Amino acid sequence: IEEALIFEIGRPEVTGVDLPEPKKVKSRLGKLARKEPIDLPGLSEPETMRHYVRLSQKNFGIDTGLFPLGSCTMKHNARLNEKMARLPGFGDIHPLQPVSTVQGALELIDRLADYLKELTGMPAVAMSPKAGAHGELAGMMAIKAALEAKGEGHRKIVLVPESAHGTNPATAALIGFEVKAVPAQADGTVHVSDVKAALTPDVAAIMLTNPNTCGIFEKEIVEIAKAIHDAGAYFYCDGANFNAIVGKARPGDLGVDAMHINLHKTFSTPHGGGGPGAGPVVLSERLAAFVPYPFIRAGKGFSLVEEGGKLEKGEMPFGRMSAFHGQMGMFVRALAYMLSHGADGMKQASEDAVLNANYIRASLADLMSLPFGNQPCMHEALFDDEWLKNTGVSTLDFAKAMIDEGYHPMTMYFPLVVHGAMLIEPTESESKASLDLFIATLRDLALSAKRGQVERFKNAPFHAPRRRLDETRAARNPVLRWTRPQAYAEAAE
Amino acid sequence: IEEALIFEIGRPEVTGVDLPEPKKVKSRLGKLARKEPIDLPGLSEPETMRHYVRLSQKNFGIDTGLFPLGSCTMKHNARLNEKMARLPGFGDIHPLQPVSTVQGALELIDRLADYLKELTGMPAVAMSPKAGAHGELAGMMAIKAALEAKGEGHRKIVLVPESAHGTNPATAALIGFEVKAVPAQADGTVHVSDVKAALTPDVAAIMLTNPNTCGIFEKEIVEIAKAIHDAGAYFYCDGANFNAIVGKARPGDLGVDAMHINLHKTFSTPHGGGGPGAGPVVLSERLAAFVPYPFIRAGKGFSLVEEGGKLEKGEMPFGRMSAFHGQMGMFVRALAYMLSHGADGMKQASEDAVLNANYIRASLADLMSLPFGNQPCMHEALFDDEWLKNTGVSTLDFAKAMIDEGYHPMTMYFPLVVHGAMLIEPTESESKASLDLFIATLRDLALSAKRGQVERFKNAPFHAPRRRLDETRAARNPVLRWTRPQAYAEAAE
Amino acid sequence: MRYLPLTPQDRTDMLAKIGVAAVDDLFANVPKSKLLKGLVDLPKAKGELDVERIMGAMAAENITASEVPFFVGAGAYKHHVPASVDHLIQRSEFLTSYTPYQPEIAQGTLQYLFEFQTQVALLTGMEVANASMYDGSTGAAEAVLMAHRVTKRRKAILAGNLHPHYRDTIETLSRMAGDELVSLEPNPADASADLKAVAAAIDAETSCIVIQTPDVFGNLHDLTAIAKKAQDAGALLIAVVTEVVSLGAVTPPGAMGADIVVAEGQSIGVGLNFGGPYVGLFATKQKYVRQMPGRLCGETVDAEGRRGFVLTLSTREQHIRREKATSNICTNSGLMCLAFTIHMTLLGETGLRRLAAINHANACDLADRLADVDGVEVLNGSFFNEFAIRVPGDAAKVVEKMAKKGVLAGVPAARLWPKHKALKDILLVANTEVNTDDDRAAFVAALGASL
Amino acid sequence: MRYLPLTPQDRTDMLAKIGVAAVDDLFANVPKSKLLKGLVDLPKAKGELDVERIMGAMAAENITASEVPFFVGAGAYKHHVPASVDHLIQRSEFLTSYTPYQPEIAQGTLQYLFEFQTQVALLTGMEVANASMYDGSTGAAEAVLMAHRVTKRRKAILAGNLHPHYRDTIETLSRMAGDELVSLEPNPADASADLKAVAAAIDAETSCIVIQTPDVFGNLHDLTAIAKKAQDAGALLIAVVTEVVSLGAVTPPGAMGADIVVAEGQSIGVGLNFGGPYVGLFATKQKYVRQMPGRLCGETVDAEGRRGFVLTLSTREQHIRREKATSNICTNSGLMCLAFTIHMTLLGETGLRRLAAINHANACDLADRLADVDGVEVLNGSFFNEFAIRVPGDAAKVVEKMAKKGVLAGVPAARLWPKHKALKDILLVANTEVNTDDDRAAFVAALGASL
Repeated sequence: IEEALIFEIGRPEVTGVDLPEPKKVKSRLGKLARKEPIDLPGLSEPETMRHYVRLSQKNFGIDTGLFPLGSCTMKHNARLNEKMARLPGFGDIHPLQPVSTVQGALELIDRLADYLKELTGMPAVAMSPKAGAHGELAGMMAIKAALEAKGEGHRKIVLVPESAHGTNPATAALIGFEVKAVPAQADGTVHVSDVKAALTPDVAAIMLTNPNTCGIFEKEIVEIAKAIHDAGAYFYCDGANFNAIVGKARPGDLGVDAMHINLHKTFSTPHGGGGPGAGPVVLSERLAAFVPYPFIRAGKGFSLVEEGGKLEKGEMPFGRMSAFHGQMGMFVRALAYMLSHGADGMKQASEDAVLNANYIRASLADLMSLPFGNQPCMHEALFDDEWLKNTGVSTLDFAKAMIDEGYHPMTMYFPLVVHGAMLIEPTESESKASLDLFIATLRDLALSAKRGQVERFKNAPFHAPRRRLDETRAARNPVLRWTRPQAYAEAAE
Repeated sequence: IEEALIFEIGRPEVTGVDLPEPKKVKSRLGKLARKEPIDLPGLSEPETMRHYVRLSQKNFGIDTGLFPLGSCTMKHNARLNEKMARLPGFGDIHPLQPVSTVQGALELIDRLADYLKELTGMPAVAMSPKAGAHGELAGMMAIKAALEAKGEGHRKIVLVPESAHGTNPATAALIGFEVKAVPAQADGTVHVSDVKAALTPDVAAIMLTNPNTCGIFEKEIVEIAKAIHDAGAYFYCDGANFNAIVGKARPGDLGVDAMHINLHKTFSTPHGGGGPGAGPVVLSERLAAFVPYPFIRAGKGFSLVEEGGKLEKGEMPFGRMSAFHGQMGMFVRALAYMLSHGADGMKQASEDAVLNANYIRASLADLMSLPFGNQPCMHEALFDDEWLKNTGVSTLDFAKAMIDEGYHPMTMYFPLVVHGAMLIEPTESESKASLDLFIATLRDLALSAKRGQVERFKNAPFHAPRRRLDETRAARNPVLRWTRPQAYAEAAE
Repeated sequence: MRYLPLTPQDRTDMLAKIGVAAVDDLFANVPKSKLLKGLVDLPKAKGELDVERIMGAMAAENITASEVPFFVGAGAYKHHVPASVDHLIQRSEFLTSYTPYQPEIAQGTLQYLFEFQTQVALLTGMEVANASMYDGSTGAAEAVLMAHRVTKRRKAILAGNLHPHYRDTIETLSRMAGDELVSLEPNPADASADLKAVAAAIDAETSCIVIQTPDVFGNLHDLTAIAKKAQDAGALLIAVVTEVVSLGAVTPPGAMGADIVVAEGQSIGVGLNFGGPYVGLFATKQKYVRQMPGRLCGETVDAEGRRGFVLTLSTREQHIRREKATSNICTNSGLMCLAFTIHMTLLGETGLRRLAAINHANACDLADRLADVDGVEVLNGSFFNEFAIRVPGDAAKVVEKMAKKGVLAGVPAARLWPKHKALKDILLVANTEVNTDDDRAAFVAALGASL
Repeated sequence: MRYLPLTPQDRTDMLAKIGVAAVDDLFANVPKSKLLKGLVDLPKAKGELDVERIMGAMAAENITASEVPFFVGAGAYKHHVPASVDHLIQRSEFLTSYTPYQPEIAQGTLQYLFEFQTQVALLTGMEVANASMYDGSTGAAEAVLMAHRVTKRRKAILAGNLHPHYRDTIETLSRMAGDELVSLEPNPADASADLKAVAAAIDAETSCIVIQTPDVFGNLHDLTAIAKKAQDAGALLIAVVTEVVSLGAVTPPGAMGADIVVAEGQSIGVGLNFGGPYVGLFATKQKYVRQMPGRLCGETVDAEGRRGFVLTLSTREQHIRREKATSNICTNSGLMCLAFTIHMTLLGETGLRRLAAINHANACDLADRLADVDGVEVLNGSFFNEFAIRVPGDAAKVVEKMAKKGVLAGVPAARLWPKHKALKDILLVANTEVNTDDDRAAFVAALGASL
């Protein structure tokens, strides 16, 4: 069943919201009162419900099946967290209410901040960044501010491994850093010797993901941190994969200076089809002074420090990341997650995530190729397409064939350093039975590919709301909005 | 994708609910402490979510498509009503709390009762019946109580038209009445002459559905009521189809003595896959005295009259229908519906429901046969299978083929008085565009059947979670629960 | 009007297609004089905001179970329901579907009903269960009718410690149906006397005996002996359970020989809801299945041989059998079954037994605390999560006083037996996993101050 | 642990399959000394009931917008969101899905993004819109960067009546990126002076001017002339809207010549949430589309020729372009887009315009009432649903006093411009459809008593 666009089925005179007559008043809109119609379609409530329910049926989510998207951490989204975020005391308060009327909200943010600090072993955290990339930006801004405060504004180079998320170089470049690549070695990790070789006096920082995007813990991380610090630079850690080590190891203990935390990955706030995220960034002693506005100060009650507010000695906020206090709704969910799991549950979750990934690795290693050898991985298992050579099946084909088996594909072609990468992250939310079924399916597909049953892959998916979509066409002549069909427009004249 | 049973994937040691250690106490269970395991499987929360989400995907609902189930009134279920029912002030109060602590709840029930009385033109209502059939039972009990109070316990006959819902005769029989059929005439209605002919001195009541199950308003209803009353009997009206006339005509004005109201049909409380319902029964002056326990009395505050409570003059409760006060959760939803629609909206809803049904009738009348001629219907259009004669397609086949087109079938083979009946009730919730598409689909199917494309029908549905299911096998050797497969049980020993 | 998709133009176009001038032409069968001219005397349509204000104001007039120390039970219990349960039952595909008459597109509903039936059978220790009743009390009344069908006798005996509202529900139906009924007197102090009285009343006309355990005062009963006595006399034992969580801790009626088990399932997955909707559990022996009331879901296969589920044995039901049906029920408690099944699946064996253990332990703790209060006596020899206490004076007044102090203390026996003066000083007190030590301390303090 | 499906036995079996003895063998890359021996210093796992108690207690410490007469705005507004919106966005298929990288099984997300983009373009009067930004303020900062890319200049001019938090957000990013910025001074009393000052500041280096309408004091601005002036100078006009409901009543920036429109979409479909998550709207002209930041959804066809949607122009984005990307954004506000789109679909043309009319009328009513209060002056010549008043004395103290009387009166200008002593007596007051006559009367009364 096809579902039309609202513009095709809606009518401007229909509304799904009943509103009373406005009071009769003298307008204060002046000559700016709207003259032209907006041309917005309306639907009654039953039509709206059906339209969006039917659209939802064309989607795949964690609740509908295994979603092994490496680096994206599609773990269970508990409905308790949704319920908590909808408590009026959190959801129905305004960011600019008098501080005396939102003490509980400030307490919640402060509590979450404390938990994040404890879990990372870091002394400070900026809560306001709105997503992972925004947290990266805040972290790199803090580094820049620190350098400037030390009069070392000349440090312009940021070292980034080739395997890094694209956000890392993009973020560095955004605020004027120059990006210099660091290689990874055959074991998939960055070696301290390569870092040292790159460490010139104008290096501001290194941006390293750990566990890295190949799913491997950087085993020389402590040495790398030391080398960086010895060179007067800072260590930014991309926290996208923090979920592998929560409760097992603390970035602060490893020498990290700044790390953003994707609450929607590590602490399970829902991905919601692409957001909202939340990206608090924890900061080491060396950067703690630069936490941006606004921040919370606990004392007798909680106060909110905004621009112009009284600063304590040494506090040098570098500015502001966004209009208000950050993603409160996500804070509530993340704290509910932490309280629910507890110190014990979070550690167990990390272990189970790693165990699940290794179980998949070990169960597929005989059929699919591992670019860095059959060594233990962290929370995700990275395969390449070496094993598909000469089968006529590509990583993309393989991924699309998974759809027909009822699975969301893994992350494809990332990290870029691995050819035809397939990055599988099951998370701790999957049961062994679920993994066994998934493994069996992947083995069946792999054998099928090796047997040359190309048809099963080339035109897959066959059983999805859509067959393969023409992305080239979309990009060549972008149609980014609905417009009234010409014939219709003419007929109306 | 198949979804296993919880008994096949669950494990007794797994739980999706975290509970603290119980206190250490001296047990008071005595020798009745449970000794044997229950053998209940458990699932973690993520497994549970996925299991039931996936089960839901095998279902069809109003929100997913047109659901034209005649006599069942599948209208829009507003989510506002769900939200209201979940206000803690309604959802989190106990039926036996002190009456002083539930004044708002009693007020709500009293308000709903007033609205029902106004809409039906009746002076009294028993709120506690839990579903339509339960309301029927309450209504017939009131009639029985009234007869006994008058010393007319000898009246044992209840007249029921052949077209009635099965619940009518079942209810009458349940409390010792004998059922006598009244015929309907060629125009689909019951004629007063036939009623008069059946009216012997031992007739207790007539049970009539109006609009009747053929979707036609009983045009002699006032005369029938008069004849019944003249004979000293009572007029029970089955209110299943009240939704056609809400705000247009009042049963009380027509001479009805008792009528149950399906809140889940007329006032849109969700059907929920088969309940819960709610079946308040309105009562005329002649029956008002017999409203069962418990009932509410408004005065200075609201009081609840239960067994042993102080009765006012003339009150003669006939007993009790169930443990507590009725379906509070449904009351809240129904009142939210009424407040939202208002007097104007409810009238318009009835008109639109009738308009939609007639639009379908008029748009299909040339292809499909109407047992009572092409006359206006009320809220549902009744076709028979005359037009399918010699096509090799049955009503059942036709219905199953609708599934492949994305529709829920209409009610089939009911009412029994019409051969191969197809009873289509679109309700007021469907837009004209939706009806036009439905009509076009039905026309296409009808032409297909007439053209002899039997294959499209005989084995339909092709595109549903299941093909046709073997109901005979289910009934012959009923398997009503899961049992551990034998082999497994042996292996475990 | 937000719920009505038709526009005035649509209506005009549709009337034209139908071939009538005005919508009232479609109401031609309604006698002219009876067609309402204007609107009924109710308020006009309101937006969401107004409806929320009106209903919110009424809701605010009630004291909720979560906002005070809460000990009210007697057939409905305050338990914590996981958030995922309420989320799942609101999914459109469950919420807005109908009774699964078209099984090909209702396997979701049917499979959970099959899971529900199995869970109920396991819990009660019985062979089969149906797809639910309205609630426990109506289920009990249906059980008596079923026993009459099975035994072809028409006399039921109700134990004195059966919940009085269950008794009244059964009595009303029995009286109306012309059946015989023996209702025994309550006996809070000597619970075993109640079973003895039932045993003494069994005779050759007896169709069934109805016994609740834990009974309305909270006492647990071993039904083994009386089951045998009833069955020897050709009668059935109907066991009633109003607190289904108890089955996680006590021997189920099925293991003690019950022929029919009826339970109120509200405690699992369903909120208090001021009395409804609830969900009645109904289980029996395989041999009686065709006399069972209510809907049944059965396993079968589809045309391709895949397992599937359908409603079955509908030849017992009203829409086929009409006046010969086993009962007049057509709606059950579908959505509440789902809530029950999901919550029970989350609990599993481990969770349910833990939950039951906590309930019991908390109740024991309160009983111990109350035993120390001067003038208060705990009456029960055994109990699960509810028990009866005797207070000096009028228990109803004590409850009112305690309510004013912010503690909802329980159900005074006088509310359930208004004519039994001897029960005036008795209070039923329930204690579940939601009650904290602080709650119990508040109970003791408020009680002490209200005597 | 309810969220973790593995049993101890599962773990043992899996370790055996993997071929290691203990789970810590999988953490071998972590330096031994850095592997935590015990648990971090946080509380242990808690059940739902406990979590609800802890968080419920914190929630109860806040005064919510629904429980008092509420007039706080300045960039976030209290509106009523229909219940169906929140229901729909919680559906598993929306809530638990990811960025639609696999379009074949993400058409639900993609189609609503396409609907969203179209609605935003229509509302703002622009040609194209993206699939959302984090919020209005970050969108504004991105707009400035985009203008720099388009014009290849690096100097932005910010109007003085731009929301100070937007200004600070832009300033922070500009400073860090090494771009030039001119921030003008606020001018509550003579709003047209602000535009004149902007016009005067435009020079040949200017990349863009950033003007908010309604501005932070609520004044409406005709941007037609200044748009032309900017464009003549080779600069872009970035129009900022913090109250998107206003677009139902006023001429949209697109119709006045804006090159980029950035808006905060929170008012439609999204609650107050103490500041987030919100949804930034971002619209521009077709010719600038390849310089636009953020995700874009485009129409295409599938292998069978059926219409479908995909993320497109991703060659602008960080995961392809890395350090050459148009922005570093990867997450947008997907679920809030959905909320916005559903609410906007429910409203439609008729509903949105009615909603805007009510907002305006209510604000006019309050302004009229306040004009009658001794010593209080309404500063605005024009406004939509928010305006500025001058009170005798310290507005922040007045707000505190009014809060104690149960009225949340608005935002004192001093909170936004702590260093501008001249603004100390100014209060920003917003008024939406949720405010009743009683609320406004309460405002007037509380204000009178707090001066």
